[in-house]
Amino acid sequence: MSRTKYWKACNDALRQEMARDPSVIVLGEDVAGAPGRADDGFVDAWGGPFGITRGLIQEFGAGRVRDTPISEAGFLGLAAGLAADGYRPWVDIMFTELMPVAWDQLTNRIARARYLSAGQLQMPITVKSFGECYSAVCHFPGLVCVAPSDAYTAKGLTTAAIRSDDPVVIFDSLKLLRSQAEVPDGDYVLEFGKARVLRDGTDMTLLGIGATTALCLQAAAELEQAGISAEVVDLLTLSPWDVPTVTESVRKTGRLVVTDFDHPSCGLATEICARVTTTAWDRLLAAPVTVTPPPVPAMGMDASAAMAAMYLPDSAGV
Amino acid sequence: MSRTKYWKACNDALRQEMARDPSVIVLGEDVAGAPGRADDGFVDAWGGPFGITRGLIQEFGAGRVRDTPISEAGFLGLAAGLAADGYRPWVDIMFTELMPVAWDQLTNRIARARYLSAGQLQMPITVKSFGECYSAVCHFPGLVCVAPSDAYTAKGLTTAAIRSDDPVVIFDSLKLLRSQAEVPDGDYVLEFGKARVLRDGTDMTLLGIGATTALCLQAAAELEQAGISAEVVDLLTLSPWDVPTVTESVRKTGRLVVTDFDHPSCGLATEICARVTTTAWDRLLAAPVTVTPPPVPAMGMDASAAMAAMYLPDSAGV
Amino acid sequence: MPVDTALVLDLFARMSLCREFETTLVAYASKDGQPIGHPYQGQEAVAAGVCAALAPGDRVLSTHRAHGHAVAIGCDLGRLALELYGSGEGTCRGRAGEMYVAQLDVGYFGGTQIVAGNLPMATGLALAAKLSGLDRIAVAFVGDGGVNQGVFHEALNLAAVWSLPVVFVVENNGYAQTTSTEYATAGCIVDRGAAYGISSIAVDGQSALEVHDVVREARQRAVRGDGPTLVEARTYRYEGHFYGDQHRRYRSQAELQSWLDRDPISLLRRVAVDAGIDEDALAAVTTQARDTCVAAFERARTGREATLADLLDGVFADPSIDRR
Amino acid sequence: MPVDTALVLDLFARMSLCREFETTLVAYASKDGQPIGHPYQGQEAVAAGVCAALAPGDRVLSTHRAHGHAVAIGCDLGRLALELYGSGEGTCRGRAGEMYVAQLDVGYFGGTQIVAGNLPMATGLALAAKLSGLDRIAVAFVGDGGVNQGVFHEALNLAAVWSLPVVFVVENNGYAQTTSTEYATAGCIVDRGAAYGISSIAVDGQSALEVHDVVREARQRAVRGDGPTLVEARTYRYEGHFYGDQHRRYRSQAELQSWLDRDPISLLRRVAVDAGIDEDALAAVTTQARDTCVAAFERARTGREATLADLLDGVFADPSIDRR
Ligand SMILES: Cc1ncc(C[n+]2csc(CCOP(=O)(O)OP(=O)(O)O)c2C)c(N)n1
Ligand SMILES: Cc1ncc(C[n+]2csc(CCOP(=O)(O)OP(=O)(O)O)c2C)c(N)n1
Ligand SMILES: [Mg+2]
Ligand SMILES: [Mg+2]
Repeated sequence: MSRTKYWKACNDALRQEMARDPSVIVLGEDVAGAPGRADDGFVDAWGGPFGITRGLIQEFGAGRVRDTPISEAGFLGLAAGLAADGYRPWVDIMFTELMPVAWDQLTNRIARARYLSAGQLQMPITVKSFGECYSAVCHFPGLVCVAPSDAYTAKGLTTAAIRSDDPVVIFDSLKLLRSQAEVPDGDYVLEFGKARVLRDGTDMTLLGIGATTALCLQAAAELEQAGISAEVVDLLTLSPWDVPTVTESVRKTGRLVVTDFDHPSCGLATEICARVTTTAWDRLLAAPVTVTPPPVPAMGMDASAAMAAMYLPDSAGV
Repeated sequence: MSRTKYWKACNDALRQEMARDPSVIVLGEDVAGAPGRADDGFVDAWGGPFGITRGLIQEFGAGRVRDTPISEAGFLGLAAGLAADGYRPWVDIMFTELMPVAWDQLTNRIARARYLSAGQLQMPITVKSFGECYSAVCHFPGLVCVAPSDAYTAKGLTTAAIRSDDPVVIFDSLKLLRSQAEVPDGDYVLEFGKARVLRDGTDMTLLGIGATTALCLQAAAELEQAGISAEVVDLLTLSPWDVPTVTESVRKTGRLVVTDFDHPSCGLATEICARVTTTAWDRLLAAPVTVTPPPVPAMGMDASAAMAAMYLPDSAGV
Repeated sequence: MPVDTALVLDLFARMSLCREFETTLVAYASKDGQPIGHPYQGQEAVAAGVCAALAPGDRVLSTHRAHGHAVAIGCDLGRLALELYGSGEGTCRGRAGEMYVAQLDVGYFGGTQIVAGNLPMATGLALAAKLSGLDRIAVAFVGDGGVNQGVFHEALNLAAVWSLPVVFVVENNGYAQTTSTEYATAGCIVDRGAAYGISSIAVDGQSALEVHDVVREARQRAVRGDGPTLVEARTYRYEGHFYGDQHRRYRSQAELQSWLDRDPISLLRRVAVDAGIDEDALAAVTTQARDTCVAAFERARTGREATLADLLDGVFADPSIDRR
Repeated sequence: MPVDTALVLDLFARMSLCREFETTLVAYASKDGQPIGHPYQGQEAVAAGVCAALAPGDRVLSTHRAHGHAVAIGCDLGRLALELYGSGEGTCRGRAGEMYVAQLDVGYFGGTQIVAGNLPMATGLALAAKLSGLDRIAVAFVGDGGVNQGVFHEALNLAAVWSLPVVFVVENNGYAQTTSTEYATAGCIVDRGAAYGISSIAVDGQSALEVHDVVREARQRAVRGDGPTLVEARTYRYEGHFYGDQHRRYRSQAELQSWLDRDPISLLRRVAVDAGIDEDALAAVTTQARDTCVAAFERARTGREATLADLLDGVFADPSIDRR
């Protein structure tokens, strides 16, 4: 166990898995940096966006840590070919707002390959991206979607994703990048499809998704002052998500608030509210509520700080 | 008023709008067919997928009815440029399962242009596609999404889309192609954001989306036999959808069933159920229910008939 | 150089099988109300020439116009026919249809409904071969219309910068649906490959031997580590984009006839006879092909329908999350 | 040919404004905790040369590395600075930031966070000009990394087959983030244009005059109806991909120095002096540029913050569905 930053936990997971399994290949723009310039004395200039892949090229070489041209559709499809032939590519798509350029490869090619080929085509791919645009990806069956909420879950879910025989999309939040948690030094996996209850409560359930989990915990602490006992559930796997655990919590508390940083319409928050309404109907004391940004097509990637502050629901909103 | 087929109603709307407004431009693969071969005696070989654009090139010429290379991202982005400079492009993306190749232009470029430019960039684009993959598009603010349910609404919504200063995505169902309805000969528009109540009832609300509206009507007739009075609401605008009308219906009936041909997770069906649960909470007699295909990445475009029959919810399911 | 008669017979057999498969498919499926898919008649020399040039272990990816490729590479025709009929006994349990059916044990990784959508995957199969140090290549087919998709460009650039063992075979049949290559495709297709420094060559797509020779050479270059090749095979589809398409509304009878006059099977028959192969031997090949195809579709008629399990199973490999 | 001194002064003024805007931005924004965006120093001759070659009404589209282009074309600097500060008084009410800010009344249609994402839109602006019969062109900038995106290819093909009045300006600054052009971009960029039959030419991106002349010629060709041009301007960014990027980890001091030695502003100053332009006149231009930029950022500091209305208004044009 060590106190570890989020980005480092991801980095550790990758390093351990690459050491453990030679079929793990890292792909993405600037995942090392200064590609092809080792002879000029340059290597690992960036270590990937925000250092997620730092040091890997030194340890595993340029054959397994591959900087790519800016061709997301191309290299995501390339990863599908690697996966179909026994490799386990881990692919960096820098930000979720860039994912649309590779949308066809992700939703038509990768999500469908196993199913349509009746299990012949294996797709053990991990796609990793910073950002909150997860709902539209969760819409497509065939992709496992996860959002770690701290360094501990980041390492466990990254490891699980790499070992999984299914395509897994990891949504990392930049807001968590420098957050710290106690993380086991060795390798471990978190099971997909399992939410965790982070705090017991009796009056309401606060459901967190990735970075909103911290907001939920904060809100629960504030609510306690006001004499309200809130249970906090951390979703972790966004698709297919853990209906039983969330249902059980809401059946106990009778109330559900889902906090979600993605666009509100056809989002994960309404997905969860709608399902839980059916599974916890006879115990619901109030209609489940969503806390999301307003329905505006603002930029997540580069919004000015002032805009962002208003744009994102804060814990007071909960 | 004439009894008109669905495809012909779309065709009429386009013809009338092209005659009325010279800034309307038609773009897409094979929207005429045999492009550039008029001198060889070939013109309008296809008239677009399923005849939607039949005859337009003869009337308006190859300058305004433009066959494109197979470059959906390219020509959808081209349409954004036309729109920004005063034209009103109507763009055919044959099937919704092809839309992902143009996803970035649609969700990042077109949906955001007006908002991010603070109203400087106009985006009067109509995108038209056959298929049921609408939910992921509805997720993105800035796009108006509509699904006609018959020939009458097809003409009215197509006309409204072309005249709108907003980008509108029309989801046409192939299942309706040869369906007929009474359609006014002249032009008319249906207002966006307005659902219609097709049948009054007191015991439950059946909500239809595009082609599922016919299933709802059929189910309502069957339910009547069983002594159940079902109200049928036809959504028409999928985003932003008509919360007041649906709410009013559900507040009256106390029960909601949403029928949706798209994938179930983060879909329009759960979106509607979740919102209406909050707006009709004190009148709900049962948890709102969704009727959708199972969460499998089957092909919509070319699934074999046998598979399709099982895949799609039928009216018995309602 | 003397003609390699074994090769000629191999090519002739593959082409005959493609032709007979399609004519049988049309006959059966139209009676049985099953989908026919995308016609391949006229283009058989491309599929046969390419597939005959490959070695076991090589990987082939197709397009929407897929059944010709599936047949030429040696897919099990009975299971293929069952698949096209949507039967749960099909190669892919009736889920895949023409455009996604795959049979990995013969190296057939399937097609796609997205034109050019499989080209990136081909670069990945090629990189896998390279990383594993295997003398194996990937081949991806694409049409003249597909070369205008963005991923065509991305895949070619990736193949070039990493010198991948992949061959891109552009079947230029002159049309993308109704749209002619001249109208939609600027410049010359081989120049597009050359712009990335990729060896690019145009061949007569009606000559199975020529296609074969070029692809065999490309294969050798690829396994030597000398990188990708783009082959533009100039060919023609006799039928419409689909059966029922009124293709005479966008192309002339004279144009069609000029291609019928260079039918790839007839051309190869002449080569075979000139090389001393017995006409009867060729006729026997055709007959055997026909019998095999008829048997396949007779079998398809008796296939069991897809069940609920055929529809729902195996979305995920992980049983703990499958069927959620 | 004698040097056109008015043109030289115009170019010098645009370049100075770009340079001063950025140094002022860096000074103010780092104090004020505001974002700096993408450095443009070293590349000014490209923006200035292109913009000086355009006529009123022409449309310009940018990339992520946008503020240099915005300044060179003549955007209102006060409102631009406010925009970068996220103020509701900014050009786009603080919504757009560097990458999406647009000012249509000067022909600036803005950048994009998606490399190469604006190239298709440029073809549409060009088609609009053509359909309207206007002597107007569209110009789209893209980087050497952006040329590996699929839409680059789709846009070039569209521009070529429809002979559109558009100029694609590839700013080849040698790197896409840390990744060198040689590593990521197969072949030669001008060959990519040529493959579609597009007039394609490489120019010294440090010479504003050379860039100007090539673009002016391209503009003439475009309005004559002779179609698109691709210009590859070879240039360099002095700073990292962003301020704070440790760019010496992927490029050598010698390489950087060789480009600093050919600073585009210094080069043009020499041309100007040789042409008899007074040094003091040039110094005055620089001073005025600096004063303008300082005033802009002083103004930005006093801008009102974005309000809730700045955040929520105008998603749709149609008031009946807006703010739903
Ligand atoms: C991205 C995409 N756009 C459109 C289509 C619809 N479509 C199916 S086949 C086809 C024509 C393809 O032409 P080509 O690539 O020349 O192949 P061919 O049909 O001639 O074999 C089109 C446009 C598609 N499948 N994928
Ligand atoms: C499609 C896409 N992928 C990745 C990124 C992240 N990104 C931002 S700038 C950049 C490098 C762009 O390089 P280049 O096109 O050469 O332009 P330059 O930055 O050198 O001006 C990358 C990869 C992006 N913005 N868009
Ligand atoms: Mg073709
Ligand atoms: Mg660059």
